[in-house]
Amino acid sequence: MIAQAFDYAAPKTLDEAMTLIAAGAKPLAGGMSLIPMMKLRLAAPEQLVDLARVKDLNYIRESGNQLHIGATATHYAVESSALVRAKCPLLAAAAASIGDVQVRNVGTIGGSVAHADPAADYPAALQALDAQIVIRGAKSERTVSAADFFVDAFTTALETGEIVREIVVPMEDSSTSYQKAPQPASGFALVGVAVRVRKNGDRIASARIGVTGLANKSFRASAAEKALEGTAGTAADVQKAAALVPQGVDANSDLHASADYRKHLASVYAARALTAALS
Amino acid sequence: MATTITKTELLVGKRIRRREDPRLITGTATYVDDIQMPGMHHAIVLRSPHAAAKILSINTRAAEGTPGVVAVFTGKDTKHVGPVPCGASLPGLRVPHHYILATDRVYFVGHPVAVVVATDKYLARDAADKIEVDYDVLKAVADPEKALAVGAPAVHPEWPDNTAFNYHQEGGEVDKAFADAEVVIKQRITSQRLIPTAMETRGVVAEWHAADRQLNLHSSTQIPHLLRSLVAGMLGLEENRVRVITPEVGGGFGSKLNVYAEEALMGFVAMQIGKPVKWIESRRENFLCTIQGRGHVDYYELAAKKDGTILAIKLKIVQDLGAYHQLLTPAIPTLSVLMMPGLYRTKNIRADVVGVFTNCVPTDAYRGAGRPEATHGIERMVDILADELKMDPAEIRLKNFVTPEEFPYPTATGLTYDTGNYAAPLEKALGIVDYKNLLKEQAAARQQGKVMGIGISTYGEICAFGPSPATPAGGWESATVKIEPSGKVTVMTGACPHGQGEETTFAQIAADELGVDIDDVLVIRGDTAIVQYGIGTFGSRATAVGGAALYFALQDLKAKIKKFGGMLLESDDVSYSGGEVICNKTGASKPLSEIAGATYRAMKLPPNTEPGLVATYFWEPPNFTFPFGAHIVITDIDRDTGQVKIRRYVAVDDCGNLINPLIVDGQVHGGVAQGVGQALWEQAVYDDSGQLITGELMDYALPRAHMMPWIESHHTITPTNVNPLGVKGVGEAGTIGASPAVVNSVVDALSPLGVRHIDMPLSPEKIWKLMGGNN
Amino acid sequence: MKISGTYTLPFPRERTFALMQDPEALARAIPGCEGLQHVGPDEYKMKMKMALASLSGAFEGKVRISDSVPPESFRLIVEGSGRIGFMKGEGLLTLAAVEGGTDVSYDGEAQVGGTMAAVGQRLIDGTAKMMIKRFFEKLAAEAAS
Amino acid sequence: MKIELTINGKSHSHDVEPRLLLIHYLREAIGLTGPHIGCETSLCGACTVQLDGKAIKSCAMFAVQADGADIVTIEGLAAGGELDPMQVAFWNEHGLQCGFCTPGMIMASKQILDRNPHPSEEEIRHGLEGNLCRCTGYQHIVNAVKAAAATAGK
Repeated sequence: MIAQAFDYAAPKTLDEAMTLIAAGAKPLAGGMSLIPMMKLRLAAPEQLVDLARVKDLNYIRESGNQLHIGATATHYAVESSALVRAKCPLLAAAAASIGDVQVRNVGTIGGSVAHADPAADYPAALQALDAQIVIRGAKSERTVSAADFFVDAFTTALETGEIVREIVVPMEDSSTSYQKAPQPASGFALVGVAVRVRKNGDRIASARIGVTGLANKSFRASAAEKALEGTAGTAADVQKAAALVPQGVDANSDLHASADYRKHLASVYAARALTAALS
Repeated sequence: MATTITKTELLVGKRIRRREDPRLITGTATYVDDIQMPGMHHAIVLRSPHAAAKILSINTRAAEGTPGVVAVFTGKDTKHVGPVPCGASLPGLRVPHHYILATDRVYFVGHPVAVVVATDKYLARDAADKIEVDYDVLKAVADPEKALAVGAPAVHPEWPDNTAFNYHQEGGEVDKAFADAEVVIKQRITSQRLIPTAMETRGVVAEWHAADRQLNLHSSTQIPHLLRSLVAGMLGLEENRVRVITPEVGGGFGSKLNVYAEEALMGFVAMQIGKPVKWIESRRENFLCTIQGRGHVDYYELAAKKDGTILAIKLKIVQDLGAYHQLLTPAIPTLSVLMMPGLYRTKNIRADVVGVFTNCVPTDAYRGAGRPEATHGIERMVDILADELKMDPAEIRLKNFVTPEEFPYPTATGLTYDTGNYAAPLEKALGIVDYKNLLKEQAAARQQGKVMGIGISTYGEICAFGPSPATPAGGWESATVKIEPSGKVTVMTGACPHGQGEETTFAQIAADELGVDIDDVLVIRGDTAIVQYGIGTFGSRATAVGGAALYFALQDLKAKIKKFGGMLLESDDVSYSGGEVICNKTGASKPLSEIAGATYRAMKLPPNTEPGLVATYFWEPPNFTFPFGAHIVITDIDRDTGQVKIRRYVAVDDCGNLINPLIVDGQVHGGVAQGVGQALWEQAVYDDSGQLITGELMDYALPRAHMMPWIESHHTITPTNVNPLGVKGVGEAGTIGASPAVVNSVVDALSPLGVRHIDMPLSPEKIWKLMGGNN
Repeated sequence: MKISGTYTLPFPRERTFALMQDPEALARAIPGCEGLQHVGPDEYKMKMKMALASLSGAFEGKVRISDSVPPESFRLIVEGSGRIGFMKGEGLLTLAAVEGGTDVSYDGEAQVGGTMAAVGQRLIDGTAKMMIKRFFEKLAAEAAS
Repeated sequence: MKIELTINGKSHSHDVEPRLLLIHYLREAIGLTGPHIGCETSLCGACTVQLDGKAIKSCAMFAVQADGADIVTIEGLAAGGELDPMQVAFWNEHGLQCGFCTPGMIMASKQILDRNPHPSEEEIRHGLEGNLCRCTGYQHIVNAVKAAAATAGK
């Protein structure tokens, strides 16, 4: 219940924050993952840099055909944003299924993405949305696709001294759905599937399926996407595609769900998400 | 919702809102962690990360040198403190010496090894990290059946068979019944270990007044007086020099019906440092070190006739005790044995219990304590029998019930059931769900490939613990009622309510009996310096035993009031009603306030008359009470995922008279939630090395609001004749009725697949596999 | 927890076997290992720093090799303990020559205790897999050396 | 570090260690023991308070993070002497037993109605996801939130 002592800074500008992070400080966003770990002393950073007061990090705005979400926008802000709900309901749905109300009021998109919990909700949606992660280093910025950002469990493309500054989501006219089987104790996804499909006439022109919880990292179920594209999206098409989602995946196993069951759930929830999106 | 009360109405039987709530809803109640004292220190207990290990050395030097640290104690400092007590006795029971801090060996993960005391809890926590303990890790055993196997690691080296006791009980002619049986069914049924998880963890504040040799112990407990007696013994203090004060208690469910190492340890620390000390259990410690419930592996055999008549039941219980006996650990499975006949007429019962040591935290009383395990088993077996005989589960129950004219009914396990009408709640529940049409609906649903189940449980339980000969520390309860000089009424109960609402129900009883406004009544509990000796709150006993004690104290008090009122009215022919003593001849009256005032001023008392208006009653119940009920659960199972959805939960409970139906409903709801929790989600899982892998709320799934079904709570009322209130007790009923109702429903849903039994918790994956998994 | 799998290393079987018994190569390959110190035949003391997301902790432990049947198989035991808990992994590694290298199959048990076991249940399987993967990747990288 | 914040309408200023949790600050420095500590993994919700109008778990935040914030705890609801309608609803509906989860439960329930004045039963249950109660089975709590919503609608 009591963290080890640490130094704390809450700079107002990103430059100040980046200087401290470059010097080894640990960035603190909402702290919904980090602080419980610190209380159990599983994490013991020597210095925290609180990003909450960095003004130009907390925003949700539209620019051209893209949605820009600052790293410290809370899950609640994303979930309740009229803009996100109208232009990218998938992201709002993923945000709304994270943890509980209190956690969503404090937890941030940047923190969650950077933490890369293999069972987090956002990554599935970001994969399906072909989102871009804007990474800020001490001196420069770079942009990485969601597909490349998530490397392994808790492992991302972030290098030492870098933070997630912004999430960029392309907005396009599509049908989406996020379906999740929550673990009953923690609410984390046993499996979560985000889908985005676009039809051209009566054919599926493009399909994107992002999966979380199944393996060590979120991923796009490319084989299933391909199987779906060009079809009419009938129930049979959906079933066929959904069956491909877990294929070849090295699925995780724990006391709440074996690897086999997780794979099965991935198919079931993929089918449900596709059906919901196509209906 | 609560009803509004007009003053002339009787309060017993009314849904009135609780009198304890104003402090709770405003956040102004005082729980143990809310206590602050000048000079108070803080203690952190260092615990073993291993389930079995020898302690080779403990180096506390660095911790002692940490700023703010005033002391570090280890097992060698506390060796002289008496062992953590086991209050249960069984023939041949092996009782390991349970030091309050480990000495040379640890026996379970979480075993206390050292205590750090500092001026600040943050500093104490820092210092605890600096203690170096060198362990020689040994092989552990966490599963009770594995512990019984030849060659298993010995939890206690002196008892290599890991057996703490063997207990046998038998009634009737079991062998003959089995020989005569037309049908015999057998089933292994487990009742998994559960973590009670009171929302408030345990906690203690101890203060030592050396000059007075007085130890004040503020502890979150269900049993203040027993705790006082036992801690005094452990610390070698005179019992009247220990005062236990129970502040607000944030739930117990049996987990605080105990005497824990930390309670004596904080007393020890306070005496050593001469300052108050506070210890508050973390949730992680609560999972590791507070008793757990259940932990049964049961082997049932049931003999019956083809017409469904149950002839005999055999049961072998393998009880996982954990590494030690806590207060009642070995007694819990014997309650399962008592409960074995359930509501059924069978006279032939045989039970064999083997109590097994494992390298886990001890099991002990958790909501229901032994009775849920038995009821779960019996209610499962009756369903399996029904399936075997192709009979309707409701019909087979109705056929075997003890009938109303058979009461008092002596059971094969030596109990005498007080009163009952077992068919009544079942028939009521069947009516509520419209059973006949429900069966048709189910048949139609199955035609459409849907997986729908109907589950019935008809439970009985043993409540109002209990007659003293059957209860380790006395089964009576006490009450004192004082009329203050102003006429206000103070009730002191030896029970120790902690959420059950007796500050309200007892005030209802007192207000009715004395004819006073409920606002004039104050109920006090939980301070051994104020309240007469009492037993405590557990086993659905507070109202059925403590309320009865209150009732008798009130009768004594009313006699005194009448006597004094008669003196003031100068009449021998008086009656007491509506808060007044009335002269039956003249109609003249004196209100209670005036009588009380006169009694205490004592100006006009005849010689040899004792002033004051106080009555104390210690009531010994002649028997337990035996509530019963019927729960019906309708489930729908997701074919794709195995997820169970409870569509409908109907509970018809008969707990005798209801003092406050609003509170009774609350007890039923909460009980059902814990039973549903066991059926569907909860399970303490240990790995082979004795690590609790559901070691935090991250992995131990408690029911949350969105997981619970709506509970339709109904009653039939069959008053008991054991106590004058006619109440039987309701604290555990919901828990006992729920788990078999849910499991029976799910098994029923899967019965077309040939499924006869599933062990709890009914995880979606388990059900998915039974439905064929990937095939 | 059971762990098993197969990883292909790009070396002939003899080289692979030798590499996996080489304390310096092991020290480079075991994730977080800060050095192995020889304490007995086929037994080494190990200092390890584990960092995974925000979880971090120092461990002290040992690495032991037993039942060696060169170049076919051996048993590897790795254990460590620290403030945040302890872990132990034990497994039989079997080497089979295949085209272009050696298949190393492992089959064993992993055990985790202490605080990190309490909160990390859902992560242990994944983490173990990740650490094994990193171990073999680092070994494979020895090709360059 | 020095922090300044408003708690239940009053300004407070303290010098605190960065690692001091907000819940410990409220309970020990300010003496507001209404918010409780029921776990260390921010899963029980007993410590829930309102920070700048949002329900948060005060055990999962350091006091320094709350510098400048406006906090309302359970004690702040009836500060004027009159109970908040949600408190009254919990009382009338028997929405509590041991009372330990109640302060957090009431704060979370208020958040539900702040954002959705007419929630369905499902929405209420969903809104209480972050709060554990081991006594009530939640049913009377759900009733309380419904009742408070109905009162507010009058």
